[in-house]
Amino acid sequence: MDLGSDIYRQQILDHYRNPRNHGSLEEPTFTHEGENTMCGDLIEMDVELDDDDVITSVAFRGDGCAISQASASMLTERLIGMSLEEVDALDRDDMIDMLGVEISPMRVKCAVLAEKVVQDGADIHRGKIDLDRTNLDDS
Amino acid sequence: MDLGSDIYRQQILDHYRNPRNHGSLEEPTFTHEGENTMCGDLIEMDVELDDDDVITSVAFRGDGCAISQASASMLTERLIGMSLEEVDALDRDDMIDMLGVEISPMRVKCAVLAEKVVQDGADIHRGKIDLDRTNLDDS
Amino acid sequence: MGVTGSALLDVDRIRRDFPVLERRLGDDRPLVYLDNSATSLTPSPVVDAMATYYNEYNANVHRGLHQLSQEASIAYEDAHDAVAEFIGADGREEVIFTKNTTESLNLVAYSWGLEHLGPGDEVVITEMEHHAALVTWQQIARRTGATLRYIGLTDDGRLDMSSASERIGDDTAVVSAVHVSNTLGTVNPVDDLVDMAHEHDAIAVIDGAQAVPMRPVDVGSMDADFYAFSGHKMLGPTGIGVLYGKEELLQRLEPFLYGGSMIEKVTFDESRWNELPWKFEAGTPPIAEGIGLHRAVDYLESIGMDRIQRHEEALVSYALERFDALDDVEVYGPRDPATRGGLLAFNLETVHPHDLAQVMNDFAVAIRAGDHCTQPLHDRLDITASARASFYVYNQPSDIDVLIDGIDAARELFIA
Amino acid sequence: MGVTGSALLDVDRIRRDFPVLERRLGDDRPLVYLDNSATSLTPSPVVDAMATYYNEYNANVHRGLHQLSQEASIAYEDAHDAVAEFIGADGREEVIFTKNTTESLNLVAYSWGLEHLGPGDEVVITEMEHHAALVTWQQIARRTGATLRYIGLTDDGRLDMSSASERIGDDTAVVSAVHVSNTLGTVNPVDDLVDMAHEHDAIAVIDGAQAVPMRPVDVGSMDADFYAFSGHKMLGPTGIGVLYGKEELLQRLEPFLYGGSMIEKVTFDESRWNELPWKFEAGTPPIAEGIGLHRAVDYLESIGMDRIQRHEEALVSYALERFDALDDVEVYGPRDPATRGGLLAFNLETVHPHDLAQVMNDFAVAIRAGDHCTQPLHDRLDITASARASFYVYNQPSDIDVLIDGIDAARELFIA
Ligand SMILES: Cc1ncc(COP(=O)(O)O)c(C=O)c1O
Ligand SMILES: Cc1ncc(COP(=O)(O)O)c(C=O)c1O
Repeated sequence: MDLGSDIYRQQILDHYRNPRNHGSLEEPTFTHEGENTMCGDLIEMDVELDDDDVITSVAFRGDGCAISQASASMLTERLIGMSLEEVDALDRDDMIDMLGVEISPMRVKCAVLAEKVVQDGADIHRGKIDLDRTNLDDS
Repeated sequence: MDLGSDIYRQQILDHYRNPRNHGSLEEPTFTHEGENTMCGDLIEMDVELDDDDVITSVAFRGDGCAISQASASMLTERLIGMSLEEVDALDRDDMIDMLGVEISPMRVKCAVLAEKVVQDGADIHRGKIDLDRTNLDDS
Repeated sequence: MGVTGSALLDVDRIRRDFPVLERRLGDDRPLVYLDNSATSLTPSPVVDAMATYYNEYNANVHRGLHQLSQEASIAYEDAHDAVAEFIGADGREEVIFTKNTTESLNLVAYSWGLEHLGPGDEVVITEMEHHAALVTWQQIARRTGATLRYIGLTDDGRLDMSSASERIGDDTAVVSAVHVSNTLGTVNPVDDLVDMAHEHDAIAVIDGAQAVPMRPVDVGSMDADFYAFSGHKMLGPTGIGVLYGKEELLQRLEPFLYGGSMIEKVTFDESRWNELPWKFEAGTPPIAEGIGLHRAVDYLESIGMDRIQRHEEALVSYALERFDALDDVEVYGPRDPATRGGLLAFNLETVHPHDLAQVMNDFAVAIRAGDHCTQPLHDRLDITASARASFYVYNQPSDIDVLIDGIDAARELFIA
Repeated sequence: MGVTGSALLDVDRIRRDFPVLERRLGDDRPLVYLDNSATSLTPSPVVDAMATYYNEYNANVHRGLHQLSQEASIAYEDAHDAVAEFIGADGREEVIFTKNTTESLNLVAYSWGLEHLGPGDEVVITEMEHHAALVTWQQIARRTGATLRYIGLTDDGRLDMSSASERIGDDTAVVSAVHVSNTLGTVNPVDDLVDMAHEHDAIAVIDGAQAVPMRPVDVGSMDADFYAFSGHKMLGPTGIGVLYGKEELLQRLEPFLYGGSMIEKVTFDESRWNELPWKFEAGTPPIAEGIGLHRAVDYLESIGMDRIQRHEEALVSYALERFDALDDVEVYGPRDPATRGGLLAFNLETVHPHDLAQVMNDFAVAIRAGDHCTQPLHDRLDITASARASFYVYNQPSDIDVLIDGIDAARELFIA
């Protein structure tokens, strides 16, 4: 049985079972939370910036399906060292590429939740938007 | 072309073109009117009774399709000499038999309008029901 | 025969897609279907597309995770995109699938009307409205205390635009007008009506049930706020209608029907709504019907709506020419084929339209007789009923010849 | 295998009528369709009956005078009679065709609710209502100022009847309850609920979307005032639902949707309504869908609803037995197969239901994962989502074996 060849590639399963940067930061520059009500996926992310607005550390916690949690874990690894401009430039295709598997249209929201959370968090931090929490179903 | 073999039998056409007992009575015992709103058929009938409640004369006027007007004309011929009990006993099948042709379900209302008008008129006359005018769509 | 051949479609080829045209009726005569304004026939590709859904990917939508549901969801969502493009809407957010034009108009009247109308407000409609709009606005006006006002007609059955200017004013909250009248055939100047509504900050609701099947329609350039039509009149299945609405209006509008899949989040105490267009599609939607409608749109586009419009005009033109030669027939509506849709309501003196339709049936000609759901218009024309012949892509000039033969036979039968 | 063979239907023979069951998915595995509570598959006779309408007597109804319209009208009206008989209604007057259960319930809430509800009135529903009833009554209560009250549940997922006695009282105007829960599977004591409602002069509205497909239903003996269900869950097409209503209630009720064919007489100023059931069917109705539903009813009757109920019980019983052997699976709802419908919602510890459904899809098993349109019930159970397997006439014990294999594989994949 070769389920792994498809959506649950070893990598995703590994990140799901052993999430990287899981937990919270002592003194985050900003924290933001988002959900995908339809699926019940939840991601909360802490981000720490240096003086040049480059991400120095990041941590997340959450609840939900493998795609949402593994993509958050994978994203945190890539975020470190990124400037907020680079975060702004992330898009849906980056997330899907990063996961490295085919994502059915029904699950795209699971795959992009973590990206939206960090982007909205960064926007709020810079005063660009005013938002309590991200809700993917609103978009 | 044999259209006449079907619904527009010679008899019906004859009654439609030359309606019997058409017009009004000088001193009707009762008058009643009814319509078939959906089709726009209209029949008004005057009836004169003797002391035993037997119909001595009858006249009608109206507007509408051949079936409604011809069946009214044919019915007036049969009504003369009938007691009100006999009128009560008339039903839908009597009307269809009288027309002598197949009546499609869509046109049954056209065929029974005259019958309903005389029956409702007789009922009102005897105080059995209270009604302004017969409306087949209400039934 | 007076018909410009080049204006006509390749009817022989089109007819092969409509198996019902092989029906023979009565005295073994081939069916001549001239009741298209009531409902169009349905080509095999549309019937097949629905059968394929049932036989290959039968599932509920709303993004279930299993393969069949994914396929059905994508097909159903694609249908919205196809319809949006067909009518010039900005995207699927503006295209709500309902069950018919009637529900589409009720949706607007209930959701928009109950919220925005009150005493002092005026609802302006036309004397030629179909009951779907007329009765609905009449009743919603009654409930809200708003006043219903009618735009009158000219003697030749067009909208009286001076009456329109009088009726549409600062108290007008909504102007609701039929695009192509299903009785008079009149093509109304909807662009002007929309402009007049907007000048007075009213919304414009257009009933396109007879327009979308017959001619190119672009809701965007028309600038209508809402636009309603039915699948079954444009080669699609029964059980589906469309309501186009401007996105910003739909965003602000309260939902109409409540239930599954129109919500985003529900608790025992309150609910939040889903995104467009799903906010207005409660419960299991017409899935097979949406897929069928998509196929119908493809079919119409493969012919070309411009060419369909020319075909309709050519048939109406020929029919008017033949009717003109009969002096006991009265045809309602404008005379110019370029300003009317492909339908003709008429009366033969001395023969009741129901009798005419029945005689026609003996000729295997399907026409409609009655009030065509425009009773007040019939009152206005001082008639109780009329006969109506309406044409579509599979009709040909010889169908009109058979119609005229039937009229001649009926006259003979009833007057002889 | 723990399944009483005699309780099962002749599944091999039935499966031949469902071409979609020949689909092979993923790794060339045969489709195992366990998403019947979302929508059932559709047998060829139903698809064929609709194609026959389109290919042989495609026409609008409302008693047009031509042959095709006569045939379509009779077929469409007969469909009402067949459905009336199937559910024990008194006649076609009591059977309204809508587009789905959701519209049926909205019809009652709008037409009856907006007229009868006001501050001080109470609407009593259950904590296990589907959004179709829950959101609708919640919003209509909000508009009218009525209060919404919920009947609570027992720990094993049945209605708490002592809570029902407390909630239903003299202020109760309507009791609306699901017959068979689409999440817990619970078969509710609707006869008792109807009696309790009537004792307090309230009306009883029953959501039978999951009950009518699975078991004999007699609305007459139940004495429900309104009863709603959908065609697409009982082998019929999408795009059609049913609202049963007691004739005397429907007579007094104001119409919901306004338009053609629900009227008797219209003038510019006012309208009178048509007779039942047409008063509640505005516009062109779901004609092909009504004809398809008629055929679905015939199909179900040819099997026998008693036998279908026993088949469902046998499958649920076997599934519960297999689930019981897994100690990391939680099944929601009552344990006794005789008091539940043919569906099971469950969760596997450690595997999110969406992931489970996706793994199942690799096994060609179609299950649903999500909130099944009962979000408040899920909150009450303290879960965000669940997986659900639901059975119908073409399912067999081996389908459940494949389901269990999928669960085992998912566990291994995610926990290893
Ligand atoms: C119990 C129940 N009620 C109502 C509905 C809604 O049915 P529909 O989507 O056909 O309107 C469903 C189906 O999802 C259901 O299971
Ligand atoms: C102009 C017009 N509006 C509305 C309708 C109603 O359409 P439907 O019956 O599909 O709701 C019709 C069709 O009869 C129509 O011709």
